[in-house]
Amino acid sequence: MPRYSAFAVVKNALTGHTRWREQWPDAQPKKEYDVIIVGAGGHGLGAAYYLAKEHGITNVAVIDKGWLGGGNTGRNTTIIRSNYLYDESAKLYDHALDLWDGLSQELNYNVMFSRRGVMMLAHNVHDVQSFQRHVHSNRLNGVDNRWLSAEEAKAFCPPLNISPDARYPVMGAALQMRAGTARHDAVAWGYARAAAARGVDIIQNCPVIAIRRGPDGAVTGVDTAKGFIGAKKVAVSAAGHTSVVMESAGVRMPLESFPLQALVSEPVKPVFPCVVMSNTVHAYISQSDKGELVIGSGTDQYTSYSQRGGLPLIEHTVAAICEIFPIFNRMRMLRKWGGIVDVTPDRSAIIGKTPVKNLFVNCGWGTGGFKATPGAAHTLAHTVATGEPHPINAPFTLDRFRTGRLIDEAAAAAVAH
Amino acid sequence: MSQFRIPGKGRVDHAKTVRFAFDNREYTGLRGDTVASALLAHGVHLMGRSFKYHRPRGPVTADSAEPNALIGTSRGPGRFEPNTRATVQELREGLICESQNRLGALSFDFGAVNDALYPLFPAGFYYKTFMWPRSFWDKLYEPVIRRAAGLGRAPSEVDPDTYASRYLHADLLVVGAGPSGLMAALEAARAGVRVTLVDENAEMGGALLSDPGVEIDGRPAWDWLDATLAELASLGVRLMTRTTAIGYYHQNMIGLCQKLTDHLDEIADNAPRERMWRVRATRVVLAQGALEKPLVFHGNDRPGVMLAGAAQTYLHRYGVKVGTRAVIVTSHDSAYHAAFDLAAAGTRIVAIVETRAAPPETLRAEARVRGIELLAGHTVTGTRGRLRVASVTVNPVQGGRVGEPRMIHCDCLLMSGGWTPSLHLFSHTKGSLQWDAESNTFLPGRMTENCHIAGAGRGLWGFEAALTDGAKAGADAARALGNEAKAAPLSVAHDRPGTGESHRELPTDRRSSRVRAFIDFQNDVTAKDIRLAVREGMRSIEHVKRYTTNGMATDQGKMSNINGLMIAADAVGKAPPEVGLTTFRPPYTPTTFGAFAGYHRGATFEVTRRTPIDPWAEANGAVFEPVSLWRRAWYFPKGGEDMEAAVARECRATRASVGIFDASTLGKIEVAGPDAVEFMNRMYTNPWTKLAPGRCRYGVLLGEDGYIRDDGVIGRLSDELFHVTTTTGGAPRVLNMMEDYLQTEWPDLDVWLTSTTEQWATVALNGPNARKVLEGLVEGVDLSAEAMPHMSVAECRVAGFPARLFRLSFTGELGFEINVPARHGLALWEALMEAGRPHDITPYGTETMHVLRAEKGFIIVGQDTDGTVAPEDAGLGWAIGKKKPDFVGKRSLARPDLVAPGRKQLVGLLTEDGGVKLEEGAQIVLDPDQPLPMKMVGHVTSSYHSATLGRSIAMALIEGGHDMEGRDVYLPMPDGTHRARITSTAFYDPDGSRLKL
Amino acid sequence: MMTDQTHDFPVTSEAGARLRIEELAPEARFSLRVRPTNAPVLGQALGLDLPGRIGQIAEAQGRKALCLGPDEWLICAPEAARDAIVEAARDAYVAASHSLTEISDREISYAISGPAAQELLSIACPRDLDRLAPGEAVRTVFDSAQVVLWRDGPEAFRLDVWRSFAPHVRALLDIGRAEIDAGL
Amino acid sequence: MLLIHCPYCDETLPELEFAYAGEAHIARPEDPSTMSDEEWRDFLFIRSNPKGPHFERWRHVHGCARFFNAVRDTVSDRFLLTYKAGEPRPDLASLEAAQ
Repeated sequence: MPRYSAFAVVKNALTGHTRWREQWPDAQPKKEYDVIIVGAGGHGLGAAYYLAKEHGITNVAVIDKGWLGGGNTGRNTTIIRSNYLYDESAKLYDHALDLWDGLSQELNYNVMFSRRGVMMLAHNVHDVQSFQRHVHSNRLNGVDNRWLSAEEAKAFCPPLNISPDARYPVMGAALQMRAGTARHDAVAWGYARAAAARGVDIIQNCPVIAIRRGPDGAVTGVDTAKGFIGAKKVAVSAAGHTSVVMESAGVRMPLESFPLQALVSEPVKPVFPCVVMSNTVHAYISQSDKGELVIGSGTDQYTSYSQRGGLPLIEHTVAAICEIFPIFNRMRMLRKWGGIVDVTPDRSAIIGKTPVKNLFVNCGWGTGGFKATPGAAHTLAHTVATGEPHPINAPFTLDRFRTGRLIDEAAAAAVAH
Repeated sequence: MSQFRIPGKGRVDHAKTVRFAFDNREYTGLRGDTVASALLAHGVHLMGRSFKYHRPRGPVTADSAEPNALIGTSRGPGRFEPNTRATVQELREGLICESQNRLGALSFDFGAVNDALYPLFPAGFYYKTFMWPRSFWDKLYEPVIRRAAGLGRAPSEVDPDTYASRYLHADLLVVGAGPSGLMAALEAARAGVRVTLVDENAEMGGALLSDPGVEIDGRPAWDWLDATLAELASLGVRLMTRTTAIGYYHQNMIGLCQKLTDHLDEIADNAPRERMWRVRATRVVLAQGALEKPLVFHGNDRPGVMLAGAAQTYLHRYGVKVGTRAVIVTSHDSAYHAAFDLAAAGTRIVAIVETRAAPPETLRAEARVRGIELLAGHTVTGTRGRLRVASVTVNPVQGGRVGEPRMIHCDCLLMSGGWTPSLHLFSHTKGSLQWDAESNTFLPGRMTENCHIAGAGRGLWGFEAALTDGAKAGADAARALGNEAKAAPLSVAHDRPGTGESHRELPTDRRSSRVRAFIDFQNDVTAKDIRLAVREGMRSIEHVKRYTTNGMATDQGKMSNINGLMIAADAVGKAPPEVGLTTFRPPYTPTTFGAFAGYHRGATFEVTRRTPIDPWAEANGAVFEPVSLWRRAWYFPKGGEDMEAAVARECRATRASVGIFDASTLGKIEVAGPDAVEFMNRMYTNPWTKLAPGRCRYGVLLGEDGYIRDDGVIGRLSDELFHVTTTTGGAPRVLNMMEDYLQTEWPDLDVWLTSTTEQWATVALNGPNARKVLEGLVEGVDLSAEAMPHMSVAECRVAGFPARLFRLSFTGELGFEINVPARHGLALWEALMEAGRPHDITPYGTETMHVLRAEKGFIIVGQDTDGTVAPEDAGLGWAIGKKKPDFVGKRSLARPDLVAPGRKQLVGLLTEDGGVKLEEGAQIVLDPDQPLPMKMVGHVTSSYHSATLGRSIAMALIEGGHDMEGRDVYLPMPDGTHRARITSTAFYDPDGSRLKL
Repeated sequence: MMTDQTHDFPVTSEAGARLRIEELAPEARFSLRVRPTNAPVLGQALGLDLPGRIGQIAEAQGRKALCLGPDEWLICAPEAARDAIVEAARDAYVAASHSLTEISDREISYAISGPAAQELLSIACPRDLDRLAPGEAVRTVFDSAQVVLWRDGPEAFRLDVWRSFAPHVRALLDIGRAEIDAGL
Repeated sequence: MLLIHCPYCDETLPELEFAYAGEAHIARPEDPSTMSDEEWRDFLFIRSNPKGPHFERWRHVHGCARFFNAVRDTVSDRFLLTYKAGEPRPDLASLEAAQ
């Protein structure tokens, strides 16, 4: 794989950029693989990369019903942070954050991870209690997160309205400085290129129809639009479509898929230096490197695979943004889109083994999967390769719904991811 | 009058001049002009700079698809907005405009250095660079990249304008008031249908406004238009101009954004700037016409290069010639008409460069008559001119070979690459698009909504075709609505039908490395970038779009998508539909945030619920806190007290004498019916059967998962009537949950639930003197401890009002809660204040309430519990009816993790130093000397300074806490580690003797 | 917000009485819940023929019964009739168990009338008001507030709003009226 | 914003009057104490989440206040049918045939 560098760009400029090669081949399926990963998003492609790199398993295919990175990887608001409350979550997301730190160099692909800081606003006494609990827990877990007064929050993010007369006054904020954003498509492309360079097949436009199991119940492969493909192990990392794929293997999941909407404004000159999240009013905002304000909203109330979403929710989200940042009232919305997020009862992910032998699953990321991408991929690869949980993903079992040992970030703090 | 404005021509008012400024220079235009038409009338084409290379740009369209001519517009303080389309913004007196994305002057932009270095910035270059050395990313590369962001500058002041919204229900909504839309609306309205017709432009007519020579039913186009609009109005059709259909949502809900004041010289008081309409239409006709495609050749982005249809619009609508020497380059018949009309208006048409070898003979003949040189079978291989096109290079093409170049001088180059149906709204419905190989366009396919598409939107061309098709769509819609309708025939004279060919890049004799043929003008995406993306493995159009940013500019790909797709498909070697078309996403054109927010701003952003006693609290200096949708009095500072001092005073006064508290926000539910007690037994953990009428009990409500959801005191008023109270925030949730079980699981129970939260105002009176204050006001009940013991309820009169009187206590003091009909709440409060005067009655707020209850170890659901706490964890095991076979959540309490040792349990916590008040949320460890990450065993849920006890107190959830009473734990804080001892949560009067007064 | 406590004076729109918004004086109101099979018993006791279709209103001797749900009626009466209604229902309880809960103070009511009344309601009510006939009423929403919306005539409506939501609803109505007055 | 037919009001009304209430036909067991941990988990948490027709519950919370059932296609978000609580689960095949 030719290395990317500024030098390579200059050199290729001399030949009119006609000599760049494809970043990953458009593979056709082989008869059998050691591992098939269903879903070519950041998580699936990343898991393939780590399987190849860290476990030497290269006879791997990543299969997607559409084009790679076309699901939630390419549709989210790219917020990356790790200031979660529970030890289990903090460890998982902080592991991801550690990997984010060197990811561009690791992949030789600039994913533009920007440590611009993520600030979460507290609007009432309950928020203050909850976020301070986060701050203290994070501090003792070695996770960066600190408490800001309203004035400090305003200094960090000048467009913020901290008037005490606001309907939702800012009573303070939790700031994780190491957190930020990344270029979502580049994450999928970078993993795809690096995985393909190590021999992984990336098979696009190939819907998986069913997971096939042998007489002993173990997985034998997948039926796809391009025919049956054998596999010793199968890992499903299909986000909103996980229930449907797992159902075909006879595994019913504690998941529901909801529409999630996001939008961008027209591009403007730099005005917004960080990421701000307000869980109380359900709005999340940052400014992209193109200058667009990137704004995320909550999920619609009903399950859906339509990727449409309703107008009232968007109206509410935009109103909330304008209430917190009144100077944006005359900005214009450029485009709005929808994704499908798979949500578990405790709003935490499921990563690991399933009741079916050699079938693994990575799902339930809800609205927060992007930030976990390297961590989820890395620990999923470990579990698939060794058949055992990684210490970091061990608590995120499917079995916790039987025992009641939930990791309920949402219940604990009414915090969206 | 400039040489470019034709006196008397167009739909502008030549008698009314309007002054405006662009980049600090004063100009005049005419009423009815857009900024673009007014500037063009002065010969100004240069209106902006592109995003990446800062190339000079002028308007390429005359409509909302404009990618280039974006300007900042302002009208006084707070009324600035960036990225406004100069081609859409109507002129108003005193309008101030500025160009964007330039370093220095518009005519000399230092940012254009990027243009010279363009070989270094191909599509996706940033993914390959800026990685070394790693530390440079944070400090150098990323800040530089971020500084380059954006086009215009963001507003910096609060918007003084207001925005409105409306719901609208229509039998038929017609989007687009061109020939098709007008006819659709007309036929449907004639059939008796309730029609709304909208158009994004300042006036209706669409293409008719740019083609006045057409005759319809024997009348000139504009006469016919006037008559049609008059008939529509007389039929009661709602006609809305300056109204953009921004999105097509589920089941024929269309969002419309109507601009109300941006074009007005003066803004009336209370006039909203824009209004968002949420229309629900039984049927929809989409008559949005077609978008003209640019041609793709080297230098196609220079100011003065414009779509031929746009030039025709500037001529006929605004009376503006876009140049004096024009060259036309086209692959479609329509551009000939623009050429002929311009020629008639005095622009010299130097040549028509026709990419087709054999254009229609009629057009050739017409060109010949006018003395216009027609270069059929030719290509354009370049343009020249620094800030404005000065010449164009054309070459013959024969058998695929590009012949010798010829340079033609001109001051404008008008292009047409044919037309593509505007199917954005249809695409929002997830309707399928079908590729039409003959016309090389996507046409509407399978419909998912009750909608019709008419005219150029489905590939038809020419006025007769569009009018006829619109009439048919209107009649079809009327029939679908159950009305009788038949489209009347129309006759059209001087029609301008036409056909054309579709192209990728035009053939060229230039070395490919030196060709810069733009596809997405704003984002500076060239044909070469698209081919590079495909070469690098981007085989889906979504990948190509994201890698090159083609189609992601503020025109949302209206100019670029189809050209990009044709070239990508060619590079991939597949048919266009196999490469796909990126999804069009709402809004159709960029839409003001304020219009989405509507009335939800400031005081009306969201409901603020206030109690009947709120006015008294406000008048008496209360500080408020938001609690769910309510605002509640937090504390009542006196004479410059801070919160701590006020709360300490309120606490002391209540414990020493009597305090008064507004508890009206508590949720209240009337549970009534023969099966009321059975229902209560099933819902709440507690047993209710033996609770006597006239008595109360503290109830705990779980979710089916076994965790605490809500709590409150519940009074039994009679055998078959309970007065249930809930937490303030929990009231709607609890009622919903109860209704759910009642309606769907136990519909056989004869019991009914009614919310009475707002029927009653509730005042809590607490303290040793509470009875003394109340006594004189109560009629019909004996308040003595014997007759009315702790946890009892009675109906009586208080201060002359009918009341439900509870004796209960959330403070540990003798306490009463008086419920009176809400209209009397304030009067009751005032009567109690008056009666309490001899006892120094002290009003207190939620903070004091929290402190007093914490001193007693009473929990606040949501603060001391967090959705993962079961009753035993919270020390509420006593509230579980052990003998009950079932209640909501009971089974979950037996799940493995809920019976496992080591669960977090609620305990009291006393710091070693009573002067230290712990932070709520502080984490607890057993070993303070361990390294990070530390093993945390719990956290502080509540913490206060207790004036009563003269020290701090806290409650905490700690793993296995119930077995750890007396043990010390540690709280490592940034400023040092605190030691604290685990205690019971009952800090004050643990045996409850004060309740027995 | 004293409008919570007292009823204010009617305010009419400047644009020639196109709109009149008036807070109404309190009356006696009850939420009646009873199984449909027992509804006639309660109807007889209250002197009203309880309507069976949601949205329908029965009226007799100054009392009104609005059917809000399959087993739910809103009973409105002059304040003087309050005690008689409570007593009549109590007497009927043995024959037909039910819940009659007084809610006279739960809602504030606004009368909205004039040629622009329907347009004013359309600022925040998502229902198609053309389909609400005079003499009918429904429970619906006005912005984020739940309301009971009565149509007393082609240009006459009444809104019952939970007391604490009333100032918000009133504020929106006032904004809407000012906007209609501005003529845009 | 969806349009929803309330089977009690017999009117098709805007979504704003309704609240979604999760999957339908998951009846609370008669005697939860007899259920295994697995069965109880299935009742509490396991959902079919189909891509296609979905049996679900809604409440006409700002209207007649009734909970009712619906079949909605989660791909198009279009309702195939709404019916009163307690009515039997309709046959999907005949429903789809009727569409």
